[in-house]
Amino acid sequence: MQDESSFLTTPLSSEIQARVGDTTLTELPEDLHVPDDAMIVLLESFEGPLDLLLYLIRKHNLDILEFSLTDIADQYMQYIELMSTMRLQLAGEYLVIAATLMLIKSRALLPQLDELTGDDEDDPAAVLRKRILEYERLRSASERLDELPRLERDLHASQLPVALTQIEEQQPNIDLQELVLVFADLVQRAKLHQRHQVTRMTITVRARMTTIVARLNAAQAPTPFEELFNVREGKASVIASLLAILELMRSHVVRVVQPQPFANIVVSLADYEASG
Amino acid sequence: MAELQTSDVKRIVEVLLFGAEEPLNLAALMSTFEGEYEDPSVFRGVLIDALDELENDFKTRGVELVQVASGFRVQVDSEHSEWVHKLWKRNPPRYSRALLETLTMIAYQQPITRSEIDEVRGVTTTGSILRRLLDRGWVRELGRKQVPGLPILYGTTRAFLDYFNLRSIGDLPPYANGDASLVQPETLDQPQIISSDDAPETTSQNVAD
Amino acid sequence: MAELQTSDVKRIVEVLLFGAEEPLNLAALMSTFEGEYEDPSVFRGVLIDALDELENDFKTRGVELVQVASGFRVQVDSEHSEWVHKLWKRNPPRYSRALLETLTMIAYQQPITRSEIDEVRGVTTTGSILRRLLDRGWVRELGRKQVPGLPILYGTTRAFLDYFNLRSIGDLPPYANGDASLVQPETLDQPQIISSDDAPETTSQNVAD
Repeated sequence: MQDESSFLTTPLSSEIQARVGDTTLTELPEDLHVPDDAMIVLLESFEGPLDLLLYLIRKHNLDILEFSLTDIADQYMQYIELMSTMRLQLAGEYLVIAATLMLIKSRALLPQLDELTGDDEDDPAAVLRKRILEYERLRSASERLDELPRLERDLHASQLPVALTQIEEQQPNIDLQELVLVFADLVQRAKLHQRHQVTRMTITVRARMTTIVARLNAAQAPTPFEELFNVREGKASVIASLLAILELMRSHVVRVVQPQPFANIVVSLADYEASG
Repeated sequence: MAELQTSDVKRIVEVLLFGAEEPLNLAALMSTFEGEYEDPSVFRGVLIDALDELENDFKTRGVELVQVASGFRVQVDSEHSEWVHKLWKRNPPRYSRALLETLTMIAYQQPITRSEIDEVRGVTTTGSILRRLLDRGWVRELGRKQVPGLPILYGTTRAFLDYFNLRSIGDLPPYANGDASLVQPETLDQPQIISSDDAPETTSQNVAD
Repeated sequence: MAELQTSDVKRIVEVLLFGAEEPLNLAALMSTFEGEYEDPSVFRGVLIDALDELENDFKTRGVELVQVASGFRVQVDSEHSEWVHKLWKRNPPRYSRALLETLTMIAYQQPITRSEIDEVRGVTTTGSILRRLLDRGWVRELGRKQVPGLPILYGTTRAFLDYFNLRSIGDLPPYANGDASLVQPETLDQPQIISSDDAPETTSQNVAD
């Protein structure tokens, strides 16, 4: 097993600061040293937390049944930190596994408790190990499925047209209503495809940010949160407004305050708040 | 690379004709064999001889080699077509969801190109679906779109209207009422109307029994 | 109508195999010839002989007669497939690991619910993939599991088996064994497969053998 300190050697970028437990990393662990672009591709290529764990285990040629979960836990946490540093969207499932790993680690510090329970069902380490094993099996099975010869890729079924003669009533029947339903469904799908594009063209978040700032500027007072939305403009508009407010909050242009529990939420310009 | 024997070429051309989804022209054949011959004009002759021989061979096999606008293709000859029709009549194939989607796209959006259909369906519309609709006589080529590549424009036929008892395309029912844009995709998921395999076959046949 | 000669039957079967869109089973062939024979069991033998002979004939022609879940089909043999690839140049559809993992879960563990798939995959993104598999016609809903919430149970279809050149679910490569180490899953035992009711028969024999 690799010593944790050996991870902390190669600098990658001075901007990267990740915290692992109480340690602040200003350098990337050695075994994570890959070019930025490649890193993003790598991180995005994981199918989920189990896949990531499996990757770490395989990378070190560890035996799934024998490897030290606490050692893997540290590396896993480094990846999680990296993902958030690089603002990759982090699915909740990653955090659940992270919490489990932390639990396992903390239990390892209290070995006597571990012995007391003794039951595999209750041992998060045993449960996690089992899940990784099961996922590994699924992965290799799906790789074998992928290797099977299949139509379109490896096989070419022969299907010849027939000479044009009178083709009559020998075909399957379709109900007109069916066509209508199918088309309605397609239109819906097309709309879903295009939604981002439409949103960007008509109601951009940026434009909405401008409107909201102008509005708050004019009001010169905290404005009720709801008043910044126009429900009649439809869902896209509401979402755009919400995104705009969140973006403004993030860049500290506005402040969103709920004075007391259950009170109305109010939004104000940050500098208004500061100056007056 | 070892030069191919003339008999190999003939067999490969046969396979290509059977495996191709669209008619093949000499240029397509030449480029498929690229690197396998020295002298293009000699090889062109080899190809033409192969096609000639195949045309003869096919005569005894219920298929025929025909030359259409875009090239050569093998099809079931007219004498045997009735058997294929009988097969369809007695074993009506279920239309796949993919075929229905393609047909509705053409009906409502004609004239439309294959890539425009693909764009909405989010998948590649295989040539075989379009050919099937063309074979069935419900869809026809209307012309070519005046954009780079001059893609074929498809539309529906009189036979399509007749089948659905419509006088004109304008009689097609509106496909959606009101604005459904806020509806979540989940609620719109159709039950699989016709998915190729839903109905379990009543007779499961195999050679052994 | 005059009784068909055995040689006629063979030629017609060949044409039907080439002209059919989907694999043909014996029942479909029998019904296509309905009215052309007196004794069904005798004619069935004639058909099987014809298929046998065709299988042999094809061997010299770059194609092969194979039996998949829903019947017999003719496809380009592996030796000649590369030529068709060269001709097409088109990229075949690629399937993501997420989709293949989901499909694998369903194929080997059917009937299975979405949350059971999520549990093993460790993610909750299976929903959109399932829609794609249903759309593709590879997966279908089998019913509902009798547990709280009545989740939908999924299974694979004949179209799935046909696409992957399989006759039955039992032809899938073995899934890894429960308690063995991961190092060599290939050496492990057969999976426990729960066949769905549409799963084709597990015992089916090739014409040839």
